[in-house]
Amino acid sequence: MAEEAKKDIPEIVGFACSFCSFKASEMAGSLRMKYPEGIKIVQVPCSSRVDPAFVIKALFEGADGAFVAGCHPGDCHFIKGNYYTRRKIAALKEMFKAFSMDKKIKLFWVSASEARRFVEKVEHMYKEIKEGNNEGKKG
Amino acid sequence: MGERYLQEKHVLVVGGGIGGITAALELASCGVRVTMLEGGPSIGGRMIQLDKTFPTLDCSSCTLTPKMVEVALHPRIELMTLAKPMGIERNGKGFSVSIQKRPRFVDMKKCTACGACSGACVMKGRLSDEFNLRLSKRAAIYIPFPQAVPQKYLVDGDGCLFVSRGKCKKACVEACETRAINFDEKEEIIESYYDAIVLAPGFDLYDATEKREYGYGSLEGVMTGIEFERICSVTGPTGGEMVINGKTPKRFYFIQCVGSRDRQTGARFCSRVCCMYTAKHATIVRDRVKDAEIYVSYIDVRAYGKNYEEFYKSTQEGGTYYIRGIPGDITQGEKGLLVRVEDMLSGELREIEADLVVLATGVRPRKDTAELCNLLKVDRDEYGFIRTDSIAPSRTSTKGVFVCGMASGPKDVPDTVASGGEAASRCLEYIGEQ
Amino acid sequence: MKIGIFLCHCGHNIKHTVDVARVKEYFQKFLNVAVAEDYPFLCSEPGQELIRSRTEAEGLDRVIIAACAPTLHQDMFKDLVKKGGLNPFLLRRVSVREHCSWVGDDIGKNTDKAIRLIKAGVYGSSHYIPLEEKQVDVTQSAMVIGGGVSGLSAALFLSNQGMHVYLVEKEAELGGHVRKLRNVWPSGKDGSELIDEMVETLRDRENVEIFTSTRMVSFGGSFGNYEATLETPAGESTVKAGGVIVAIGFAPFDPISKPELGYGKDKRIVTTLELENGLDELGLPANPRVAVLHCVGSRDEQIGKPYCSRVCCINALRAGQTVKEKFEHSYVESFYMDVRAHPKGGEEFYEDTQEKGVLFTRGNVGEIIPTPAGVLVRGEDTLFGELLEREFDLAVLSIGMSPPKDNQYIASLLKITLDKDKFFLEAHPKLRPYDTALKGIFIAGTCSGPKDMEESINHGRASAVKLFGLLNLGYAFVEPFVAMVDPKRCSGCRACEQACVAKAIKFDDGERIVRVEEAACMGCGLCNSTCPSSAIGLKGHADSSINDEVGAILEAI
Amino acid sequence: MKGKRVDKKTIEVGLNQFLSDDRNLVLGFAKEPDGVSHRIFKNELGPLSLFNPYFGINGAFFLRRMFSKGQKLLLLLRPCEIRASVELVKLTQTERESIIAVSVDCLGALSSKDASDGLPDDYKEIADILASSEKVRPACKTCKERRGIVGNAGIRVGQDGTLWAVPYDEKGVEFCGLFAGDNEELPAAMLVGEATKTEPFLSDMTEFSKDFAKCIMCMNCRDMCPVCFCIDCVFNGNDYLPKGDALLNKIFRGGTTSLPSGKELFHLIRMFHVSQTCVGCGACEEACPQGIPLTKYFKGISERLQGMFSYTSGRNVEEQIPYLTFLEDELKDAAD
Repeated sequence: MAEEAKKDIPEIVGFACSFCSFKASEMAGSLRMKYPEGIKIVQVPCSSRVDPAFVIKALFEGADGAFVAGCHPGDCHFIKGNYYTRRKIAALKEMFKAFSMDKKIKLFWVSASEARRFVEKVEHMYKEIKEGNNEGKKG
Repeated sequence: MGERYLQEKHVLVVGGGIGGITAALELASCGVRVTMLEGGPSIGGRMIQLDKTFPTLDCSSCTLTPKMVEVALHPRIELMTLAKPMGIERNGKGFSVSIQKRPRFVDMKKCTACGACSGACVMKGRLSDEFNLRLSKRAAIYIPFPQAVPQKYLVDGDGCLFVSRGKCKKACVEACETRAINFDEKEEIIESYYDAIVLAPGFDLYDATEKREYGYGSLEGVMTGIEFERICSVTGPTGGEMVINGKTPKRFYFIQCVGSRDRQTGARFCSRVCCMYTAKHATIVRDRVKDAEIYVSYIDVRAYGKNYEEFYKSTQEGGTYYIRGIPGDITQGEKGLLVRVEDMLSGELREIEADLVVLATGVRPRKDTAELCNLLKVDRDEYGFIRTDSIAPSRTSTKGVFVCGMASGPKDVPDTVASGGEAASRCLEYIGEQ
Repeated sequence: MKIGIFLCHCGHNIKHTVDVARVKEYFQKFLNVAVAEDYPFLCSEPGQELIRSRTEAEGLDRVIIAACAPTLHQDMFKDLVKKGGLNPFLLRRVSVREHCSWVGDDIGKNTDKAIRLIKAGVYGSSHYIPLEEKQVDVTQSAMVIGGGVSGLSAALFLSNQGMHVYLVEKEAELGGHVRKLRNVWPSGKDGSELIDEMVETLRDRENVEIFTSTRMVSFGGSFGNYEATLETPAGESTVKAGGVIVAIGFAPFDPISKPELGYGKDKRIVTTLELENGLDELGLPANPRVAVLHCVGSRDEQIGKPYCSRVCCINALRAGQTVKEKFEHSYVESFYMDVRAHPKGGEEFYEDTQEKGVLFTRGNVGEIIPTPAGVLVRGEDTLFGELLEREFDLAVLSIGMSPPKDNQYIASLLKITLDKDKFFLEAHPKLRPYDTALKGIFIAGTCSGPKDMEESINHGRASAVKLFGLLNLGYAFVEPFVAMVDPKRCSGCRACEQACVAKAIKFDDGERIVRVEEAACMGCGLCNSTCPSSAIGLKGHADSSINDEVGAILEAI
Repeated sequence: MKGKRVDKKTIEVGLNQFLSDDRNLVLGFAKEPDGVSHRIFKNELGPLSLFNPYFGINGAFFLRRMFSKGQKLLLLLRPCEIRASVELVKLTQTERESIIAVSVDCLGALSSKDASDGLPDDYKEIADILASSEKVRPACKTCKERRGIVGNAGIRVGQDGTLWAVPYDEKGVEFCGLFAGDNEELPAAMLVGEATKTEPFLSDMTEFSKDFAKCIMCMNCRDMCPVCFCIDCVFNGNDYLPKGDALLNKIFRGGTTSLPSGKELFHLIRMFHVSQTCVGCGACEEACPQGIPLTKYFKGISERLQGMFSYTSGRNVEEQIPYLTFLEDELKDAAD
């Protein structure tokens, strides 16, 4: 939670697995789909590589939101990795819910061909956070 | 052991679908050199056209694309697209093959797949897209689908004004910054020797226009399963929106065994995949279209594979009505299509209105399988599938020629994968004997 | 550190929406950056030469290529930096095209984003370490557990390719269920002849060791070097194998667990196999009335067998034909839910059976009651919705396939997983149908789910090819991106070991820390995120690397 | 449920019999002239304090990396201490075989900071002192499990003041075998009953910042946490809390920061790390020199997160820590 004033452009950091979600984001590019430049993606081999600490750190170093994206449950290239991701990130979300910050963390399942879904998910998150930030400003 | 003698051996794999891909990768990982011929511009076969696969509903391109890329990058696999065997002669234990390679008109080394050419093409949006079963339009210079392997554009010779008529301003050439487009490319014939051949030509689907009573091709709202598959797909003509002719259908009618288990269509056999892909379609509809009415007509539901029965059950429980009986005909009614069917369970004749009728068309040998088999003197069965032995399921009547996948009879994906591996094993044994 | 940044215009594709000059200028002044260049097409020959020559001339120790998506041209770029004298794992790709220039239209914002993405590459790669594709020696031998048709097929292929094969069978005789079949559909061949032929070939091969009446008692090691202790009639024996094919088959469903069908209580209620192998001894009248029941022990949720057993419809059809062939004027009625005659030639066989006069009634049989006059079959005709009750001289049960008896035992020894029906679980139902999560351990044939003979042979051989492909060089390449333990920091809590899907982490009892079996590691990084102190890390994707990338994205330009 | 009726005397006799074996040890509380503290008894039982309202350190803390060489260690500790020891067993930080864990009914405790020398050791007096004191530890006020029903065996108190040794497994039976008498049915109601359910923890960042404003990042909370077992914590390195040059570098790159930096990061990441294993004992708060109400947060979050997987830390040694396993069919709405 940056000490500086809330920016107009939310910064969102996404962790995307190499085999599904990162591929989908690549495809979104190839299809020239547009999404806000505030969304930036870090490639990880598997969504299970994402240590919840990364997400916490991203948020406390100034990101307005962070998401973890992996293959749909059952489709993991590493066979079962995303089931572990699901447990950990669900728990992390629950933790942030206790601090009334659950909107800042999202978990997405996006398969390699779901470029459109990828864009829809991140755009929706972006909008939600932007609206939240604006409300915060007013209040 | 192993590597030393195998390195010199060279196997030809004909067909770049999941069967051929499996066989090629297994052979290559065992040290053999492989040349893969694909008649089309990209490998991936039928499976890459599918949106999701039963019974897990996982996305087919997620699982298949890495395999396709593996083929393209494998140091021991040479991939030739737009290529097919023209002449094959036995030469000792192996074969001398002449391969016809059609021009791509695009230098694969230079193309960056940026797509500028396609945007500039005067035929843009005017040619039917085969990958989407003509449900969408493309340009004359195009990439067959976003995940295509090789990731390179090509010129469709028939559609391109310059290639077919010699007259075009060639805006694509100007648009291409890497100067990858080369209209001087000519058809090539490549002669080569192979120690063994694996056939994986795949299959065609039954031509539903033959079944006049269903009005495919004349009635609006009657389509085949594979067309529906493209409609469902996020890479399809509607981007995955369930929209047909501008509207989202609410009443769906799926008919199984169209061109299977049907003597009139010349196919007594069961196509093995239609029951399950219909259940998959019904499930997808249930997920995406609220308050959809879904009917499925069937003779027997053949949910024989692992977790298939459970998938069928959950499709039924999800609110899909299964009607035992195959419709007699489909006509245009006032409020939609009228499907007339005798429900064998209740014995009554029913007329059901539907907005969309999907025909689960059965499997047929690929048209060019006959030509291929004649070249190789390989026997086929009464339907035209390649004849094999149930004890050695990939062995054909010609020594040194093996078959996998649907070419020897209908198979689902896991069975095709296993048959690809089996073909590779027989092939390795054969070339090891020499 | 000497960092080289190469920014590709990709013609107009990047240049149009990213101010490449500004990006270049920004990084020219950046700490540790020795080279910042832009070029129209880095993948073109002069572009390639630019990267190679500058890498070499400047002695760069990191190369950042900001161009298209990382998978495109990856091998080519790796090769280039290698030629320029840099470890290829110190190359970093930044996807400016797919993740920046193509997804936004505003040049100013895109340029900022490109700078951040490249900076993330610079920071992230600063934590890279030179890596090498390592080789590990693998034992060129295989253990095949189960001597049924699937296991025999696997053993035949592997031994033909020169691998040493240990074939382990718990029964005294090889051949499994196929040996008991007198008439294998569709060929009509004798099962025992088929098996004998396979077994003889194997016995003739010097590189095959067959252990019958043998049980595996312990199992350890990892991919390439597994070790098992076998309890053979001659005493304990230890074998070393590079990989294992589990082909322990199935257990026929025991109809006694459906007492309402009366099996075991009356001789006139038999299974299909008993009918085939002993039709003459059943003492049937001249024109017998025979009922054939499909789906006994399949598609039955009440007894916990919701799955279809895949082969019993054909078996049931065959039973009907067998009776019809012997007794032309018999009355044969088959009770079915769906006739799943899906194998090649199956549908024709079904039609044939109908033509021979076997009647098919769609119905659920609830019970079979033996009476002095015959066996009474009672149930519901699901086609007409009426109750049915008919008397027969014989009831034939087409029984399904249940999981093998030793499933739990083998699963816990090998640390592989069972599915919900207690068959073995495959790594992927479609593309890896005979793989497990463990490298070098395969599951072939019916132990992963019902299959017919042809499918079992396919499975046996296909898994054998895969195993051969892994072992045939005598060494295997280890992916460089594997987990690595810092022994000084490991607390030995074994959390990573519990979570590891590939079972690549082993606990060292003496040192009380974990160790990674690199050959078995898949490189997912789950262990790294599981370890609270990150004492186990994933090479190439270190915590510091990922955290710094995030930092770069968020910090001011 | 059955157990053996015991009293202080029989317990003493039984434990002394246990300690007569040279390799056997008892870890419990000792009543010393200066107050109550943990003590490991060898050979003979000293001034054992079975009950007391004292909490300084969680006793499981001493078990970290304790691997016996044939010794047997009998724990006579509070339920929260036994639960922490169970978690440490799951994490291989202590040996399962050599430990007999006996949880003793607990009425709650005062902080070591507030405890005077003369602490009572009779449960009635303890109840009185706790009822009259406002200084009952927050962890004890919100304790979820005070009953001695975890571990291998328990020492329970009946409403009439009777003491019961209750076995929960084979090792527990062995423990109860130290005492004479027959197994009898336990009274229906015991002195310490089930805790009432509390509302799920809810807070926000403003409250958090206020509460943690005084944090000096001494990391005592981590050091005294019984389940924060890592030999080398991630916060010792520069990855999460840069120090020295790394801090300067970060400031040059990113801009200014208030010091000590990364308070939220430290506490929230640690909170996640212990979210499934935290037993809510409040040892962290006990260790905090600044009086930060750590229990509220750590206990609140861990109960919330354990609840997602129907997990209770330390309840059962066979239960797997939720982050180390999964079910395919669960958390259907976890993804957005």
